[in-house]
Amino acid sequence: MTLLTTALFAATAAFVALSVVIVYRIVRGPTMQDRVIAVNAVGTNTVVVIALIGAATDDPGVLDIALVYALLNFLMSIAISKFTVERGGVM
Amino acid sequence: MSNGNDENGDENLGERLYVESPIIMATVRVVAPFVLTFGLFIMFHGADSSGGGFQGGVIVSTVVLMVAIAFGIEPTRDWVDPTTIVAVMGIGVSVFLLIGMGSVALGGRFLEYHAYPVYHASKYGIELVELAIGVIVASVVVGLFFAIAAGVSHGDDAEPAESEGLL
Amino acid sequence: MVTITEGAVVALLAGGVFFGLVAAVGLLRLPDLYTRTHAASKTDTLGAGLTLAAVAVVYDAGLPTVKAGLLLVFLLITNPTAAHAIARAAADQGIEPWTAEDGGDEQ
Amino acid sequence: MTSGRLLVPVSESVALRNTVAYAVRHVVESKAAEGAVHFVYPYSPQMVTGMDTSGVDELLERVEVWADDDLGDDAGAVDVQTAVIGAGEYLFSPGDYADVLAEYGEREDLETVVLDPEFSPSGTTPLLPPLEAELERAGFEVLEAPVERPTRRARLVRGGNVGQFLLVAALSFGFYLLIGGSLSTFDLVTGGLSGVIVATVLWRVCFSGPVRPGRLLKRIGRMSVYTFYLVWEIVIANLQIAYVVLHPRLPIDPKMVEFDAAVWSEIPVTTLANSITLTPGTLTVDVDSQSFTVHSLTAGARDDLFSGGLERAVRFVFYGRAAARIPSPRERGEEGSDDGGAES
Repeated sequence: MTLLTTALFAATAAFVALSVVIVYRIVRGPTMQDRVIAVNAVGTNTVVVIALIGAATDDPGVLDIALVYALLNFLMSIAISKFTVERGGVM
Repeated sequence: MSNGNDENGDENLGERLYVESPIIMATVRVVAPFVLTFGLFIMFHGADSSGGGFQGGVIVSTVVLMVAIAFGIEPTRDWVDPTTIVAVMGIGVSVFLLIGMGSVALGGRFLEYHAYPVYHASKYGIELVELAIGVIVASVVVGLFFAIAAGVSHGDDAEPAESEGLL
Repeated sequence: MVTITEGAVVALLAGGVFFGLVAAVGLLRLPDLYTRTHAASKTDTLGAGLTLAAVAVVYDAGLPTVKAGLLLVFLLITNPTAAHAIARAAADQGIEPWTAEDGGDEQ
Repeated sequence: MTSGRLLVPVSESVALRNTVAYAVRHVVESKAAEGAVHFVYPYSPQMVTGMDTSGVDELLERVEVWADDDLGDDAGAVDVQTAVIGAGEYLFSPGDYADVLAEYGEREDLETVVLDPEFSPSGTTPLLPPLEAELERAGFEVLEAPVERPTRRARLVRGGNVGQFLLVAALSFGFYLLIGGSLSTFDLVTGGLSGVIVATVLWRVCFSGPVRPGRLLKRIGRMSVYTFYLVWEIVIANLQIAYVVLHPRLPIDPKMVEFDAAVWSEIPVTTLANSITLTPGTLTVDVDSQSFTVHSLTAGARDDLFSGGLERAVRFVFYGRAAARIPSPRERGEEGSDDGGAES
């Protein structure tokens, strides 16, 4: 393993660990918005992790998947926010 | 409280009006064409890369969902018009069937591209079929979205009990 | 010997992980939804940004570099919008922001 | 028949804000001589809600503030009261809840109950349908607060011209070739095709008005300058946040502020709002035409916001150099329009 791949995998592991830490906020809440913001943060981390894995394994096609994931992450956040507000808090 | 909505309090007595966020709308306006192009790109490159009709179709339908979330479902329904969705779905299915049955007519099996007397028949065949699948997937997802949204929202004279059942 | 590329990548990755860490700590430590949104929207965006920049450098100015750049731009546009959407929903539902006077450690 | 005297059982719920608004509106619209809303919290010490009495008092206080908010000018006409009921009794089944509610309702002469659709004082148990039945049997008229809200929407599709169509098609085509990374015949053909499709679908959605190419180019040029400025600001902002978050004592002083920004129309406002969100300790919570509601993390962040560097930069991008010289929010006297929160 070269220095580059080691660094990339180390960063991947770090981001995965951070996501696991953030899961505490998803479980704990207390409000639904707290959970959404935490899920959004985990989503952003996931995008980064996908991109990092792609770089470490030298597979550029993975970047497309990261892009789609980023898109879905955004869609999730605005969808939950909108529908909770418009329906007075009920999903 | 700091939602700027209460300013219209005179006309609607404490009823809190919901206004779509201009920030989300503008972001969607900017992002939508690029996402749609990306979706089409994935659809067209089904044969030779990680993409495919199914994935591309889902991304394309995401554009409509995004617009619906930012601008509200009703205006979006007016914009895309359910009959268009059904028509597009029909076109997708017929293209798929035409290619499939065409090879049968030329003496091959269903979707056997080599039956076509065209150079690179298999490549273009797969391409077209992926495209048809993408179109079908996109229109089905959008159609389902509108169908579900219609079931959940309370119409003027809908029975409350009925909508609860659908929730 | 460490090349310039390798040095840049490692530095960018270190920065990215650092800000990712700040985001995670902020999400856990800060007292209410709005302050947590600060941590998530800004710090996570920069953390992701630096890391994606590292990825772009790794690919060495090819097509994937462009894609990593696009991903970065997309995150820069959408993340603040998502944060705004969530904060707006919270404000609309009447969740009051925490102020220094509330003090203590509710959480 | 609509009664002007309502009983509203409350508990911690996501739909509470909406229910309060509905109940208040209901009373105001009934035009009853002695309109009254009683918000009651059925509290039982055995309940597993993880809430002590102080939490309950705080909830009721919040509800009262909301109700006053919604009443506005009608505050004198309606009697808003809050109470904790059932303390000391063991509340378990929907019947128990209905009993204490009925007892309170009879004592206070209330005929109608408004139920929060998410009302669930005992945690996760689905309580609503049986509670509704029990209350109706006890002789109350039961209303459930609706979850849909009236909505005002912006226009999705706007007028367009050929320039717009071509611009969207060109953008799409360029983007297609960029992500494809090749100029083969196949890519050129499919790219052109997607350009046409994208433009057909979205040409009247993407732009807020007719396109003037010259102005657009100028804006793009200035935008790239702005991006560097923004990235620099973002880095500084994040270092500040990192300091605050990692500091052992967490030196934050969060506060909501409102100010009117001197930018107009959708895209500039959004650019400013998202830039505010990305930079020093500030987060755009809501925008109503020009009025921004911003949550700020520290006093220093508020200072930066009111000194208007970002706002000036956004004006520079969209309206050119002359507009950048409009005074900052502080000079316009916008500062000090704090909204709620603590006194500084």
